[in-house]
Amino acid sequence: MNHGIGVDIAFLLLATLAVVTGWRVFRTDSMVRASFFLLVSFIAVGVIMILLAAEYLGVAMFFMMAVEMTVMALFMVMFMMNPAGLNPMNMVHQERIAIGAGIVGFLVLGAMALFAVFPDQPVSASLDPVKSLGNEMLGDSMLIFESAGLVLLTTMIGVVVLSCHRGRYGAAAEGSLPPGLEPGGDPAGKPEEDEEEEGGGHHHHHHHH
Amino acid sequence: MAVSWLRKLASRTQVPVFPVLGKQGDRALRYLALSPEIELVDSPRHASVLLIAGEVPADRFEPLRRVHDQLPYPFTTLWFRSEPWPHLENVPRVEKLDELPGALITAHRELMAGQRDSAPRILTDKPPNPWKGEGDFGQGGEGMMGGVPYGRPMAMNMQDDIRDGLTLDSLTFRLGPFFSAFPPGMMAEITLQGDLVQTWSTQLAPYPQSLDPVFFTARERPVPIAELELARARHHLHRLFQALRLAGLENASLDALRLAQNLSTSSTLGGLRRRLVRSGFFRLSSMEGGVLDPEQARQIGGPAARAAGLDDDLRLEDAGYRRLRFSPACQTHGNTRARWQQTLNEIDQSLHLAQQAERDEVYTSEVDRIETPRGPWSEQGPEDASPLLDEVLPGLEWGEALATVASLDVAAVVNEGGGTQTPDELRVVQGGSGNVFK
Amino acid sequence: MELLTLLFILLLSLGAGLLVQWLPMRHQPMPTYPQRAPFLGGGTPDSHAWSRYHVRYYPMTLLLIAFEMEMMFMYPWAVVFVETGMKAMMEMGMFLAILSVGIVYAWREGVFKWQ
Amino acid sequence: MFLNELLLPVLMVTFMLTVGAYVVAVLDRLIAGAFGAPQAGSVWLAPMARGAWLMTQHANATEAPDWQAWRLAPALYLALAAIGLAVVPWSESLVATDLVTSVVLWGSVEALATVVIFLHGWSANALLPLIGGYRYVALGLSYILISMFVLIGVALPAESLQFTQVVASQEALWNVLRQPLGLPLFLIVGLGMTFWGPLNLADSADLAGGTASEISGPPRLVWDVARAAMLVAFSGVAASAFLGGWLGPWLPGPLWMAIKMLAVLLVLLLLGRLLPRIAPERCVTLMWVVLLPLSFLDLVWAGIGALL
Repeated sequence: MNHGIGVDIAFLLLATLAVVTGWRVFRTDSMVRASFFLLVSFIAVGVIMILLAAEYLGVAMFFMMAVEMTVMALFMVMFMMNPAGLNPMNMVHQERIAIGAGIVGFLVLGAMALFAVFPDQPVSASLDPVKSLGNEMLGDSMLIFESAGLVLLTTMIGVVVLSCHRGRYGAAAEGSLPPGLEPGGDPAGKPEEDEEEEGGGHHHHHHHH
Repeated sequence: MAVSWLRKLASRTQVPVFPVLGKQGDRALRYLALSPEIELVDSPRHASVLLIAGEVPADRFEPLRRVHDQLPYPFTTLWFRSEPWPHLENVPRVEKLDELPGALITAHRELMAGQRDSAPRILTDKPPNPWKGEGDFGQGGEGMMGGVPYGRPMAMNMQDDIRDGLTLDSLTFRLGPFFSAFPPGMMAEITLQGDLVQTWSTQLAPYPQSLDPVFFTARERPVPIAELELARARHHLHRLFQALRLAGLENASLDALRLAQNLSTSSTLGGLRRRLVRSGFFRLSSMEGGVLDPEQARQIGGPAARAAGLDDDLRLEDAGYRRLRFSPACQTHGNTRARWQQTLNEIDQSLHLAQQAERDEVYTSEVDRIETPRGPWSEQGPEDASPLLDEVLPGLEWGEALATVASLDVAAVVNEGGGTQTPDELRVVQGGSGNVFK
Repeated sequence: MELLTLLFILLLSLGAGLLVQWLPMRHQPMPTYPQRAPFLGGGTPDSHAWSRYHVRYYPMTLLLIAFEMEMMFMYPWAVVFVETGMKAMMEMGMFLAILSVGIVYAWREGVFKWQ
Repeated sequence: MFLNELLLPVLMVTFMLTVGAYVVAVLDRLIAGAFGAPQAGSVWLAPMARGAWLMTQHANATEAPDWQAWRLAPALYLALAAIGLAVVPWSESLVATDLVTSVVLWGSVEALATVVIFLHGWSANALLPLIGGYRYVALGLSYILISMFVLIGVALPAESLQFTQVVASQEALWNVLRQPLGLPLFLIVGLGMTFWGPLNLADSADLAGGTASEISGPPRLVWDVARAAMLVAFSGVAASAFLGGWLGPWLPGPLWMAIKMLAVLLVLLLLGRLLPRIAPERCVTLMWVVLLPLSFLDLVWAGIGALL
């Protein structure tokens, strides 16, 4: 392997960037910032992948992660209290387990990097990684590829079923009651509040029906 | 050196003006829209001059102070037909409409040249709530959601959503009375869930609008139908101008305004209508919202009611109109689209009626019961219908809600016609080449 | 080398964008609190705007992630398409057909509407 | 080497960025004037004067913005436009960065633009920008698939993900004729990326300027310039992907490229002036239910065309 010192410097800088932004994810109070710090971290890793001559996978990483982190930010904001971190909070939970898992993970990966024997088969410069990826997909891995399609279809249907409130047959939750707190018990939820909602909730409905 | 060069260049830009509309200030707005050196902006952050056009009632002083202080440094103010506040020193006041653009340009140039100081801030510089940073880094309030971090409470309302029942935060705020997409003077308290209107309560009704003097004359003695119908068409075109601006069709909106300005019995709507249909105004814009039921339609009256299928029109009772074989055209759906189609049809109809009436010299016969462009005027003039918005808008997406507001002519009509036009304006209107608008 | 050039362009334009903002703003005092209040046509908000915002199109975003994942397979496929010929066409046709089912289903369930 | 591979590309992109943004401003004013907007003074001077005014105006602040993100977003948007311009080839050899996967890189610029525009709306911590930002995400996540289909369509005959190869593959017939659905679909993507005209959901009039409603002064200048620059970058990509880039008789390659970019710009700006803003809800439905199947069709068409 021969490469310039520039590549080494770039690798070090990018690796630092990836680690630092990854650390910032847990040190910021804002969900949106946390998501996009993670995005920066991924982008840095993507550039490292390009440096490793995986040109397609690296650029695909930018692409995928940009979309995915946007969606993650949307959902984080939707479902977390205090999404912008206007009030201080602790972004770290179960610290002991996390620290333990982190150390173990680092040791395992570090050991792999240090002690594993990597094959020494320099690829010829004329090899086009994108092309070989395509050939792989249309050759030996075709079955995997097609089953990925099926898995993704399942994902899509699962997503729709779980998240879509208003289906073609009307509201999904219509007529349904929350399950009881004990088997066979009354539906959960406070009955007093339910009565209030009868008035309050329907009040709105009158307006737009 | 460099700075003065920059400022010299800056003084030659189109003057960005944020208009604050007082009573009858919309006339000035329309005049400025066609002035080449003025750019009307929607946000005070984008403005260099704050124009207070028309008299602002005392109950809107507080919002006016807030907007005044929201213009970034440097800025200046100009008062058109309204009394400047005494504590603002050397504030120019303009009376004549045709001098307004010039005055705005001068104000901006002087501001850029440093001949005029930026307007002083009126409100005291303190956060909305007293607050001191409490977090580890000086941020935040108390606990996860408590306190007033950075001076404001956090959004935490926990109301079930009206569409899918998710319990997320709703945002409550008061919008207006100086929001460009609202009828002048209107203010509403709105609760949003996401970009969906959850509740809407109109708190300040829009200013009563003045109609063309011919409508007031028509309540005293018979008037030529041609004149009446042209004034009607002009009124509708002015509303169309606002709506098209909101819909992002700036050029078409100016066309509507120009058509209104040069309206005569030989004008036709064909070109503008074709342009709107071809641009996809009826298909792409927010058009489905704001469906009025018959009761609501009766409440508001006028073209909005006819767009909802009611064929009430006081012109039917007038002998003059019967001679012209007038019959009202209606739409059925009663939504925003139907209202604009109705409006276009009525403009068209008015132009045809005006043409016929001019040829045959037809006069109105009824004086007690006339149909104004805003609705029927029998015993009482059309009254403020803005509370209707509270019922119509909840459940609509934000853009749809605002398109609905633009399509409904809710403002009341002022009861006397005499004082609505100053002699100066009449001069402008009658003065041939200075034929600006009525 | 291309990467380095790209990085240079990125840093330069980013730097220029920040510099144009920063240079004139160095000496500007912080605007007053009334100026900093959000513009609502003279109205006032009850709370901060940052909140658990109800994203009305959230099922669509989830669907997009699944679909986009699949689209990433298509770039390498496009490169070898002409070489492989009919086989590639059939394979991708099958793949896309499977996923179109997902889209059609989602459409029928009204995913592309504001919830 | 340093001169050729570093300085020249950087200069080229910077030049295109500034000149391009200026040309966009002038063209838009000319078009507005042609459609009857009242105009005074010199069209050529107007963008400069406006820029100068924005430089003299102070920057606004809100009560508790996300400062870093708020100031970074316009600059990042500009940087994305610059990266977009960097992958546009001006001739066989004259291209700032000729990455092997430049088509995918452009795709990620589109995806990252969504991030940046959302961030711009979010970070002001004010209601109207916030709605603008969220609206834009709905649009941004919808057009991205269309863009992917269409660009994969042009990659098929080129057998490469490189814009230079894509242009070279159009030697016999431009893609605009070979794949007739491609360019119209891609133009819609362009309007979306720059939230221009009918797809201006982010900075719309009903939000008093949307994500830009709380900014003033220099940040607004950068935001406006970045938007114009993004239009230029997009038109460069569209010209290379569909109009045969530098290919053309008589004139030198770069000149052809400039002419084609201008043509695309003109069409975009015209569309911006002629069409009303689409309702956000309808926009999402339109993208997924009408335009996505059309882009599907475009890809199938491109595939069959490439095999024949």
